[in-house]
Amino acid sequence: MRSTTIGWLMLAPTLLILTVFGVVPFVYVLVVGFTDWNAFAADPTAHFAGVENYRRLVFDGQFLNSLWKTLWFAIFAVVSQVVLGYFLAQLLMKDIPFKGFFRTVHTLPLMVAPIAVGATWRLLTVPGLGPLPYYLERWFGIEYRLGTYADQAFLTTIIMDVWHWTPLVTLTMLAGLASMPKEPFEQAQIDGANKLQIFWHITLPMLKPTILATVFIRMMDALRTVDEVWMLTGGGPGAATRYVGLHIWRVVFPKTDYGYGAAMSLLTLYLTIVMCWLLYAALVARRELPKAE
Amino acid sequence: MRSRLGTRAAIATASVLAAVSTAHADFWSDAAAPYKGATIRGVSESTPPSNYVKDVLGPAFTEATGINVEFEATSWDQMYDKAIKDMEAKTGIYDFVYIEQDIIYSYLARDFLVNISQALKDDPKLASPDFKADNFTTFINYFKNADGDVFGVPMEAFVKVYLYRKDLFEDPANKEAFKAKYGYDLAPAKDHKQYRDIAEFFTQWGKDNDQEVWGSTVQAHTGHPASWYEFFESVDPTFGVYNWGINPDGWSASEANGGAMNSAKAKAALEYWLGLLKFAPPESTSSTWDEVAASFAAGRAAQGLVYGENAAWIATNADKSNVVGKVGVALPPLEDGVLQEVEAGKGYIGYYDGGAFGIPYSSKNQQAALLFLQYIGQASVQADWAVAGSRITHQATYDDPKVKEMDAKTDGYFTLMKNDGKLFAGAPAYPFHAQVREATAPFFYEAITGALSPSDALDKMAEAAEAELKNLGYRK
Amino acid sequence: MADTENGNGNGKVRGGRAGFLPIHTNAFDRVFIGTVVFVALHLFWMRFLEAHIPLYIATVLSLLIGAIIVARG
Amino acid sequence: MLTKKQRRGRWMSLAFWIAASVVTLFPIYWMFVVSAKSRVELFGRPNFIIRNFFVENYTNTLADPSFQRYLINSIVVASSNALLVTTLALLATYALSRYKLVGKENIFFWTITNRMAPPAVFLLPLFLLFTQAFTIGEWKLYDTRIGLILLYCVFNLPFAIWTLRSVIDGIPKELDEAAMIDGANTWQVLTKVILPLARPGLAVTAILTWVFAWNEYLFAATLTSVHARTITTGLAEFVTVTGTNWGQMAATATLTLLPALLFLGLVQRHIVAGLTFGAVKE
Repeated sequence: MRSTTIGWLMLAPTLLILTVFGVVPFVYVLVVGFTDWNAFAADPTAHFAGVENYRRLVFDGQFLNSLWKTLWFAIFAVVSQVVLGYFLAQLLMKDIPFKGFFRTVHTLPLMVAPIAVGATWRLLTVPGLGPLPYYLERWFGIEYRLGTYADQAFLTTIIMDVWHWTPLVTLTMLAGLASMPKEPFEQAQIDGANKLQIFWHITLPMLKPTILATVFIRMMDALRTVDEVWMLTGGGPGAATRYVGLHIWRVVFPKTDYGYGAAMSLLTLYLTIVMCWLLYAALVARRELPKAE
Repeated sequence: MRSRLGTRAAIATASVLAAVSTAHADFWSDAAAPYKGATIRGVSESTPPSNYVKDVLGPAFTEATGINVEFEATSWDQMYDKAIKDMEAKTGIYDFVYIEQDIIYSYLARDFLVNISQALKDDPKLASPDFKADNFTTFINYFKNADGDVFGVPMEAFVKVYLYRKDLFEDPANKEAFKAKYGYDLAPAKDHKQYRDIAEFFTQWGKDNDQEVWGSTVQAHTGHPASWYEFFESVDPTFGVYNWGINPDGWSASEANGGAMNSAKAKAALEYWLGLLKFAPPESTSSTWDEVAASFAAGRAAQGLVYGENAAWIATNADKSNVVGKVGVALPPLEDGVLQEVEAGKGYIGYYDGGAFGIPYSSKNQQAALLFLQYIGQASVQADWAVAGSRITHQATYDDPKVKEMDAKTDGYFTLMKNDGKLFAGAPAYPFHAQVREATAPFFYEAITGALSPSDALDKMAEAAEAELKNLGYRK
Repeated sequence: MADTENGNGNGKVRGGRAGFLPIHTNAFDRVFIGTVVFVALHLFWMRFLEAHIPLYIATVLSLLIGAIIVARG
Repeated sequence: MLTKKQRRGRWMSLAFWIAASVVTLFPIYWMFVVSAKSRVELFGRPNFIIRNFFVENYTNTLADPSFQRYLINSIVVASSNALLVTTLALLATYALSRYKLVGKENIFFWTITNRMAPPAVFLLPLFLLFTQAFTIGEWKLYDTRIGLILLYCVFNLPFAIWTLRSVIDGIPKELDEAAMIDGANTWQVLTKVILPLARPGLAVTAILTWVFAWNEYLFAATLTSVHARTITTGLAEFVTVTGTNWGQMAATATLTLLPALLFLGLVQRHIVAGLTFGAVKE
């Protein structure tokens, strides 16, 4: 029989690395989160401050606002990516000329480093240099100023994220679609179901695990986005794109507010884990269901 | 950016320097003998002066002493993060760090830096005969403590000046049209009303002539501290509000508590500055110091406040600038009475910017680093460095023929710095520099986007500044 | 797998059990849920109730809830 | 034989894909255009045509010795990390899939939570660990490639385990049980049975892991100084300095993209094959 010792041994290196580089810093942050440590306070040493940081946090409008912004950003971005990715994957299932070429082109953005993505989009959107503001104004009369209009900046970060990450979604969707058995579809067609019915009753349920897994992994990454947005808008205008990762960075580094920043990131981590856990519970439930029946 | 002036000139200059150092071979090689083979590591912002150190002075020093120099030139944010973390945690990674003038008080408050004067006194063998604090411009005073001991060797210094487009200002048609419209002669603005008029005039001129020209640059990025700095360091003082309007007596910011951050003068200043956005190129709300310089170099603005490190390349480098030979340099426009106040020693009219290299206490190669800092502080290396990076830290550098030649090409930027440098000042001596900036900046950005009125924004900023100061334990 | 007694058949199965929580849980899950509730209750308490009722009541309350979840969830 | 309707459908899809490719390529093309122009040429109205290629942006970057070092570091770090992560994740997922381990669902979820943390705040503890805790005499983990390789495991391992899980679960247990009955030991089962079957899944995991490691910026910027700097940190150095040098920055970004492109070209086939395989048993 399989010995569990070998199983644990195989897991050991993974657990070790994650403990040393994941748990140890986490514990450190946990401790710092209960102190008032700021490197440039009148008294720069750390003192135990109880839950004072958290007490401040739940009333901190800027932080709560940035949490909301991040959440909306992640939801809009991930939903668009999933819809678009599904649509593109369906198209890639069809027999079209140069399919491999198009697929390669479509995968390109995935290869660009987030920081370069931010830089590239900045080159596109800076008035006086980029073509977007120039032609939007010229052809549509839209005054496109990322530094001035909050909505435009917010929307642009979403479009940028969609541009960057839709390829990953397309690839997973493609995998999901390709692995589906053909029989249910053939049967449904014989039964005279229309396209919408087939999508709703057959494709969607069968694709659900793929969709949930994709949403899970994309959501996790979207919530911790920093590099792209930092390069594109720096969080502006005002606080319009100051997503929580960026906000925490500003509090911890330029402001050297270590204690408060630690509390802030723990709270963010808490919310992310709870959200992902709910998603995960749904996913696992889904996986076990067929066996239960 | 990495100075490409650098690398090509580097070889030539390095040999010159090698010749220079052989003259002093006795001192450098003798003093460095015990540290031969050691490696010192430093961090700085990647600017032309820094890159000159990296590409030219570092290798020359290695040749003279046998001490290796590893120089990390990185972005401004990264440079701060890493230097502060290193010194805070006493890790001893860096043997010398870049100290921007505005952070020195924070570092001194935390005892991060080695007292260079004291160290040289304690170990006279290390003291180069060429290195004298008196050789430097008054800028070195920012890096001294109350007793006059030096904690940093200045490596760059600039003043933020008023640049204008000579060609546009001197065009007879423009002069005539301007006079007809505003009733006085077109000339570099002396006060804010004139500045605004000129901005309005050239914005209209750009529209009428279908040219991409606007009246004034505004460094108004809505997510980067650059905009906050432009207002508090360059605009607020010209209205007579100094040191951000914070009153060190009780650390108050609001007028009600004795500060001036939200005083009537400050509100007028913010209103004026935001009013310029109408006459600014569209990229202004995404502009930091870099983009402001780029806009001016592109010829997209008739006038503007531009950091001095950019003045020279804008005026002289045709690879990078469209306005070579068309740039005029002047003092920033002022409200009535400010100049008198400043001359009486009460304030300043703009930002004297720059930085120095200092040695963290945590450094494990302090002696080698001391030698290096003295090496770059020698009089003989200053002129070439000044030409490569348009920075001047030595009094004598102004008289060097190479610098004089550059001065003529830049419409007297160096002369202005020499004569009127005293009217400018660095950041106030606050140890909580970044903290107050970060606490108040969100409201400031909202003022630029128009979400808050100038008056409300300043009220909120004063409140936020006081809350932060209280939180930090300065304000009781 | 015979976990149909929990009507919706919704949950992790291996080594789990059905308590009052809508999903099957093992001890680890219940401690996790207990911690999540503990933190959430404190945060909401600080935001809305602390002005009137001291925070340690929240601590007592969430420990109680946590104990119930771990024991019966 | 295609019907008229099908043929029209094909043309429609073709037209759509051409349009979609233009949209996808446009930002990258613009980056390339910027990289091919001198600073003065960039001023004024946006122009998509490259008249005379301003090679200096590229030669300046390429001739820079630190750039070459960054490039080598990036290649070493990304490749080693991909190899390490894929190997460890294969072992871990195999263990999670085949052994009765107490609380393995919880372990699985816990590994994933490691990817959720906002990176900014972990920089400080990691900096301290790298400079003060993980040292042997004078040697520090700080500014070493091995430090980055190990650290990137924290967010790449969860991803790899997540992707590989369905791959391993998808391989029928009967296969390795049969091999065991034939007398194979665990190592042989892994290398002779699992590895060949999981190859496409492993390939896709390795590729994406490589890309994540190649592209990482924040940790690389903080935890390295001179010796182990990676290419993305080199990119950032072009951003905040006097008169942003867009041309050279774009040239560096383009150069950064090239190795990734090469990689993509080589393994393109496996990407879809791998993910397809992974989803078979869902």
